[in-house]
Amino acid sequence: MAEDAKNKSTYQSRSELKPRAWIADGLRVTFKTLVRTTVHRPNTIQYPFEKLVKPDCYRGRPGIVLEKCIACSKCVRICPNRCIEMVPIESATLGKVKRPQVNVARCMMCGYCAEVCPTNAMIVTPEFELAAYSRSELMFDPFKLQFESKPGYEVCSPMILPSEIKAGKTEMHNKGDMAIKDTVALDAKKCISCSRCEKTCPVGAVKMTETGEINPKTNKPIKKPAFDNEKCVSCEQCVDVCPKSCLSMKEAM
Amino acid sequence: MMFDYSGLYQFLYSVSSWLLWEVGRILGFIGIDSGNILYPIRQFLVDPQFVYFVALLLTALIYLVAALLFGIQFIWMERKFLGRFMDRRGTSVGFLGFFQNFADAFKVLLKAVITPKDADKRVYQFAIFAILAVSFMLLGLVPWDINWYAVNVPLALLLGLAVFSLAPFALILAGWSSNNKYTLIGGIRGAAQLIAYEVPLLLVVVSVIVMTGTLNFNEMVAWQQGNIILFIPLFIGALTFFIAGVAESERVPFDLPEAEAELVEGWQTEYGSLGWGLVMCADYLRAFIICALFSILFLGGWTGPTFLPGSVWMLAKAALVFFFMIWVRAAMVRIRTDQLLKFCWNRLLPLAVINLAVAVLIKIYAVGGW
Amino acid sequence: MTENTRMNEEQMAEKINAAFPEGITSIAISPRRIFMTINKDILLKLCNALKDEFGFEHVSCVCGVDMKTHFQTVYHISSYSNKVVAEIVVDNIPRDKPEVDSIAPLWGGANWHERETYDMYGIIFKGHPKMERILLQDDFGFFPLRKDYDVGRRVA
Amino acid sequence: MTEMWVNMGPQHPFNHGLWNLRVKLDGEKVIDAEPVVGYLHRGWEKMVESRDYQQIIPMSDRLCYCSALTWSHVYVGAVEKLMEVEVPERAQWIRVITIEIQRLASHLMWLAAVGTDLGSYTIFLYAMRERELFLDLLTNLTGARMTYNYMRIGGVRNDFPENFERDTLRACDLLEKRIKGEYYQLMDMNSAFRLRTENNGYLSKEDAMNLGVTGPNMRGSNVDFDLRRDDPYEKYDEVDFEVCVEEAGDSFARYRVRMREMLVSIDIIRQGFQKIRAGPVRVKAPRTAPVGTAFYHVEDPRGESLMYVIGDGTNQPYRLKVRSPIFVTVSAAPKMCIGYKMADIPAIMGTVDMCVGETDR
Repeated sequence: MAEDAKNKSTYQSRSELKPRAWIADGLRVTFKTLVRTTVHRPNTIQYPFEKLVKPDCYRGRPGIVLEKCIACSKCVRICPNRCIEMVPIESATLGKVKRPQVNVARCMMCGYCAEVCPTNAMIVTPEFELAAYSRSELMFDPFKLQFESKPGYEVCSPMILPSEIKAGKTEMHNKGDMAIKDTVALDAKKCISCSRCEKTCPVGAVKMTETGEINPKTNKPIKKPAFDNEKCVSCEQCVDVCPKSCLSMKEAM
Repeated sequence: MMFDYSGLYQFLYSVSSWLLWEVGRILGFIGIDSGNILYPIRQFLVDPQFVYFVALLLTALIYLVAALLFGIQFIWMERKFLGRFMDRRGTSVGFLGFFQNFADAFKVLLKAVITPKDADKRVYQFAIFAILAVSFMLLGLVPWDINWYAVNVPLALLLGLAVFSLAPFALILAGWSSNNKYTLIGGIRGAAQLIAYEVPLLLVVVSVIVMTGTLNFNEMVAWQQGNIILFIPLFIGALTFFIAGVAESERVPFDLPEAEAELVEGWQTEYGSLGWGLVMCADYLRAFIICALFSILFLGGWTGPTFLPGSVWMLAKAALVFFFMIWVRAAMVRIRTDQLLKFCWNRLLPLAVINLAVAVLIKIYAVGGW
Repeated sequence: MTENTRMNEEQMAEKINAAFPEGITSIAISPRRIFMTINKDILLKLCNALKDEFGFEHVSCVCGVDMKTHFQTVYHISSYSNKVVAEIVVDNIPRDKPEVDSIAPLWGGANWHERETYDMYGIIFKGHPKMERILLQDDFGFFPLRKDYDVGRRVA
Repeated sequence: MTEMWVNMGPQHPFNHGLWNLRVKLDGEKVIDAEPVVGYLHRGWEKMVESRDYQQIIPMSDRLCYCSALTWSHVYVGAVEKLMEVEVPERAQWIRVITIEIQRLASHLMWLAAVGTDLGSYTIFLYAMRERELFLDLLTNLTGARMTYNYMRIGGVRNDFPENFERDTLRACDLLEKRIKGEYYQLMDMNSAFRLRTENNGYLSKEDAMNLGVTGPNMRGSNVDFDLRRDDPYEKYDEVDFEVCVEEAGDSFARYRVRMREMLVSIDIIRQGFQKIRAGPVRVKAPRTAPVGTAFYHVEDPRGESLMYVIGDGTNQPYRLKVRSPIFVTVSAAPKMCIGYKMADIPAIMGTVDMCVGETDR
């Protein structure tokens, strides 16, 4: 053994203790608590009438600010329990659009949807009293999911790049920052310029641009998608929809 | 007709005789006089023997109600103080949480009575009545004030403790008849503990009898009023009585029979609604009787400065002793069955004997012999 | 394991290499760690040596791996005195008859881990005192952690 | 008296969670014991194989619900070793401090459980009151009470909120005063408590090592080994602390080890706050892990917890093995329980600090 068992026991066993009115200690401790709790109020609160004060960043059920949402479905992709689905809704201001619907019964309140949302539309609300009479009541459609946002509810987990650390920098980048964004890479040979990625991009960051060559058969200019990394929110919808899978995410390292 | 308030029983006797006399007058008024066929019933009603019987019935009724009220009041006291000892709020319904127990009592009444499958039905019910009878009977003997008692028997203490020590049989019956492994173990442990702790309890009572020379509560209190409350000379005896009393009423340091950790609820596990309610109330009642006995034997019962009536003093002292029981419950940890019995025979019994010796010595030298 | 025979990982690695020339396919060391890949017939002898000569007193974990073509069992055995953890990978256990020697008689700590590996993968440990399922009910029928046991994923 | 098999479980007030200790009784004495586990098996290791690396972090919190941070730290440590991600300085210090706060909360939860097992609800409520202090700290830091989802591959989710340090040090001072004052008088000096816990549930030193019992239960049987000192990870090599070892090997020794460990944790938190410097808290981790294996073991409040991960180039782990300390300690339960009375079993199993969530995975 590292050090042989030198006598390490730091207390005398009961038989070695000299006899004393040990009950007096326990009684004194409890009596002090009795006096303290009758003079001041006890430590417990009467739950339905008094509520615990929760910090701003408290993670109850997820909430949404419908105006900010761009339906990029990044939250759908990241949710570990797959509780979020994009659901078509009809609203006066936004017209017919798809917005996330959260099945709060399955949600484990991990806060990933709010952490990943590029426009801070998905937020974390302090609401945790979610008792309902039926499971369908817990299927929060986008309107029911709405919650007025306060600064603490938006979740942002700042990061730094490994290369920057080696370079000795220490200041971190926030969520939408260009430096830490994964950009889309195009494999030009496989691309058949079907412009599906241009249609699915929620932020319109994909433009089909001529590349100068002419298509021999139809002698029209060949167009390949060009990605505007400023607008791109790296939601990977184009990567999924591409029939020839010639798009892939290049990680910023 | 003046009611004399000399004693509860006399008071009730005069009430019942007045009542039955009025009934007789009404019967006479509606024409049942000497010639009528119903006349013997009217005579029977006004007959002193029947009045005596009705008075006893009324006393028993009053004591039943008083017992249940004391039980509930002590449950409230325990829950409130235990809460404050543990840094939380105790009961919270009604003024100071006092009506929480009535609410619980009504809730217990509404529950369904479930008897376990192939349990011994008759013994299962009888066990509840056995425990209750044993506990309530003693309340009849314990007087509250100089003349506020149901029955004033010269050997009141002897009869009381004899009845009090019938409880172990009720526990075993309850444990056995519920047809459940845990309740059987709980019942046997409970019985062993109660029987074990009877011995030091009785020895201490003997030392009190030696000092006061009587077995009647009133004379005991009168002696203490004359000389000195027995708490001071027989301090060791008071301590032993308190510890044995805590064990008798199965409270925390000695509450292994219904230890939640291993035996769920011990012998009370299989009792349903009202059965469990009464058994729990009987538990607190036994604790109350121990406190009442303690205050009579050692704290001089209802003697106290006269700005309060005697019975209030009696109740206050009983509540004080019960406060100490709650206090011990808050600070202590449950000890195992064999340690509990070993503590009783090795520690408590010698203390009781020493106390007896002290009582005899004081009696011979200080008080001047028999 | 007296005080003076403390060894660090390099000396151990050389000794083990010397003792078992043929059975060990690969061995590597890093601070306080030894990584070994062995085939299954020298497992028991190696574990006996580890326990007696090199003072490995504690089996941290025994885990099964389904490599689709064959099984693997991975042992993490640590030594309190030398403060070294050995990771032993027993490779290419045939898929049709998965059997390995049990090290439960040497270290009691491995007893339940081996039962769990049997429970999840069906690898039988010869010489184990009580080779039964531990987490799942006895009549479960098949071994859930195998790659061919498809749970029917719900694709997002 | 004939021998009688008594099932102390699966739903039994004495055990914390769903496991069953079948006990063979000869009268009151326990002759044979056989633990039965598996009632809470959720198939964690199969679920994990269909999720990517970042999605597993909130799931690893739920392995043992009263020490979530330590479990997510083991997972994140294993994956960082697989991906060779280098965690910045401040993140490592934040991890050390939050793990020690989690250890305090877990030990206080254990203390509450010991209190109820031995019949004193006062200890239960006092310990729970203290634990609330630390849960509030972690709620301010991470946003959740018990399942934090705070660790990330490559660091932690966010930095300390403002005056987090002041609150933590204030909570630690209060707990230290309470342990040295109230709990010492209420439990250590309480002869009845010692009567119930001393010389029962004895585990000899050789048995502890051989049967794989680790952590405070092992150190209670005089084994001088602590992963934080002997195999340091994160910033534990720059923190000097005393490893608490007790010699007696019975329930009271395990209780003493944990109480002293709480004081040591407080000391580590104080040193952590002195040594922490400003800097980044999270490095961007790659999405996919290289082909290869990695394992990472750490000193969990209950023992040695280890995770072995096999990466196969995709963003989902090929295999993730979890070594739960209590899974092995429960296999040694018969060794501790045989020979003692039935009424002792709650005291013995209480001081072993069971957590069934990690046992059955």
